[in-house]
Amino acid sequence: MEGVLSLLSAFFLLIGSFLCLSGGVGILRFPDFYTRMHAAGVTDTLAATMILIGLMLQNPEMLVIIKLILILLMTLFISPAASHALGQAAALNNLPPLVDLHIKDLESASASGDKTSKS
Amino acid sequence: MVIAATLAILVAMILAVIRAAAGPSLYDRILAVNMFGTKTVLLISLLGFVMGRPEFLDIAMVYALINFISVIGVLRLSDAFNSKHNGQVADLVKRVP
Amino acid sequence: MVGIALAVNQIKDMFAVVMLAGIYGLVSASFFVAMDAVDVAFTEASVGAGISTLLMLTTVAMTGRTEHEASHKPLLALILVAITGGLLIYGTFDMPYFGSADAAVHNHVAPRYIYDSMKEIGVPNMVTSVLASYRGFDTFGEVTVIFTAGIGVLALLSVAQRPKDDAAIEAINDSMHEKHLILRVAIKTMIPFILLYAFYVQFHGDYGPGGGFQAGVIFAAAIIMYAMLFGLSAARRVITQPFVQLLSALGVLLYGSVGVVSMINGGSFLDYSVLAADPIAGQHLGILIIELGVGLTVASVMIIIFFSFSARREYQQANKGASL
Amino acid sequence: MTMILGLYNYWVVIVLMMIGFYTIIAHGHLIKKIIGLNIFQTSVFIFYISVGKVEGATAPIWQEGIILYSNPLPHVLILTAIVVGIATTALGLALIIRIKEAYGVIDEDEIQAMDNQAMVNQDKEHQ
Repeated sequence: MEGVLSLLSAFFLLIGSFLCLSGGVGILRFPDFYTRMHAAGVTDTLAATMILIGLMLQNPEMLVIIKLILILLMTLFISPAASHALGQAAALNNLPPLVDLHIKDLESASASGDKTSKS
Repeated sequence: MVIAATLAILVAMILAVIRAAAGPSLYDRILAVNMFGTKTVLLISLLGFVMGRPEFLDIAMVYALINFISVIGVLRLSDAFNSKHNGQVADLVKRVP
Repeated sequence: MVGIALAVNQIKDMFAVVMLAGIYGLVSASFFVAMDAVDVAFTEASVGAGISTLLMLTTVAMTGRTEHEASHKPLLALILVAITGGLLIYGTFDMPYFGSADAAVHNHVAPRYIYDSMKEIGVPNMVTSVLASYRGFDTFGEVTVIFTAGIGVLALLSVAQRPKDDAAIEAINDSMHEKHLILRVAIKTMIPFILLYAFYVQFHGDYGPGGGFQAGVIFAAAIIMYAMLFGLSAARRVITQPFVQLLSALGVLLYGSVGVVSMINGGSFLDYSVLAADPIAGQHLGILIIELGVGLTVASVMIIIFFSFSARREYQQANKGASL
Repeated sequence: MTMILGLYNYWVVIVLMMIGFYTIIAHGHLIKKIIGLNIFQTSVFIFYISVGKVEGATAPIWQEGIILYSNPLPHVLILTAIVVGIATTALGLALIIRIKEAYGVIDEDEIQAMDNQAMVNQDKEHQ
């Protein structure tokens, strides 16, 4: 039982760390704000969940587990709300997503009959 | 394993700081700060386990709260900084129900 | 950490600087956790990362975003800094090594605090017992300083309220209801829990990290969050300005009167052992009451500061609108 | 080598302190000065806390079976100092807002120049 628990915990922690790292890389490498927000928002919530579950499996004390669950609930509540607010504020203040430019490029390209847009 | 997770979070934090310092737009910075805050919550709960006294999770909880509050506050205030972008995005958002 | 500080020094965009300062607060709080200072980390988390960032950002929003290029070359300053730093580093060669248990700091009064406080005060959290009982005088001074700062901010920034402005501001707020709908619902559900948590921190400070200072800031943060999303006038309807001012004074008064009561009971100022028949019960009672006083003062002063900052901002915006 | 390992915390503190100091004296922007002051303040906090740390000890909250605790005294001092620090910072920021309202700028040099100009004008009026 002990062994299974610690193995499970290690597994969750590993997934959590991987997600953290990929989120970090994403926030650094992605081309524009909205994609970065995607990287950060998605990995943040899931990584937090994974790591907190991993920690829960490590400790048998009831109080600690309750506190971890509280933190988890809070993260699940807060993180999407913050991401939503952030994205909405950026959109309402006219921060152009990169995709728009692409579409415009494509439109102008197809309007001028360029063949590269079809390939 | 806990220590490995701590290291991973530290690396992610450093990456977020770089984005916060470099980030071209205001929202990039806010995003980076938000992410940094979440990572700090995780880091503190992990540190509690590393040090062997995991009763101190209250701090992580306060962090989660305060981080949220500051992000919301920053967003409310950031309306004050006029953005330079001219745009169709607002119309686009309005059209989406 | 040094890197962040350097970046803060170099970047000209004030907004970025403030964001980095917020991150800096977070980093230093993590450092405090690693250094076993859980109470300090608690305070830094609630104060340094949240409230101070918000206040600075409000100020930046009011005063403009960019910094001008310095007209004179800061070479002299650099030389001065280098000399001072060199001298200080030279000074550290005599310092005790990091983490050594026989340093001078650990040999004077600390052993008594660590080993006897359980017997004398009966409170597991040594930081609380030192803060509230052994060094109660100091803390009284600090609370008074905070109270004075609150009065100072009030004197500098208070705005005479005009009902006409209120109506206009409320109209703006109503128009924003749609925009902030999701956040408003989320926050409405969270605020009761935050307030409950603040009370937990307040009264659990004897046993775990926490106490009046931290609880006050958390309580204030909940109110500030409400004020930010529902508008200042709505928040003022919940907690009126005179009420907060009364509370902040009441906190200091409560603290001081505990001292006076212990003097009447035959002890010295702020000696709680005489408050009850049993010295340890007396200490418990005294610490509980003065922590309550501290919490009241800190919470209400933070609310006062935030209210005056954002009221000033609304006032400025209203004036700008009138002049346009 | 042991010296470097044993003293590095002081050196970090000093570097931070000097950065804060430099920010205060070399920049004219008043908010920047306040942030510099904050950095300076934090360096002092770190100094105190790192002095209070004992190797192998744990947080100073009494628990059955633990005998080695870090020093609680610096924690108390810094805890109150942080809250007082935010109160004074708020006061400074309030002053900056009033300065902005009165002068229209918050750069030290420009404020100085405006003050000098006002003095000169006053002198002229007297003569």
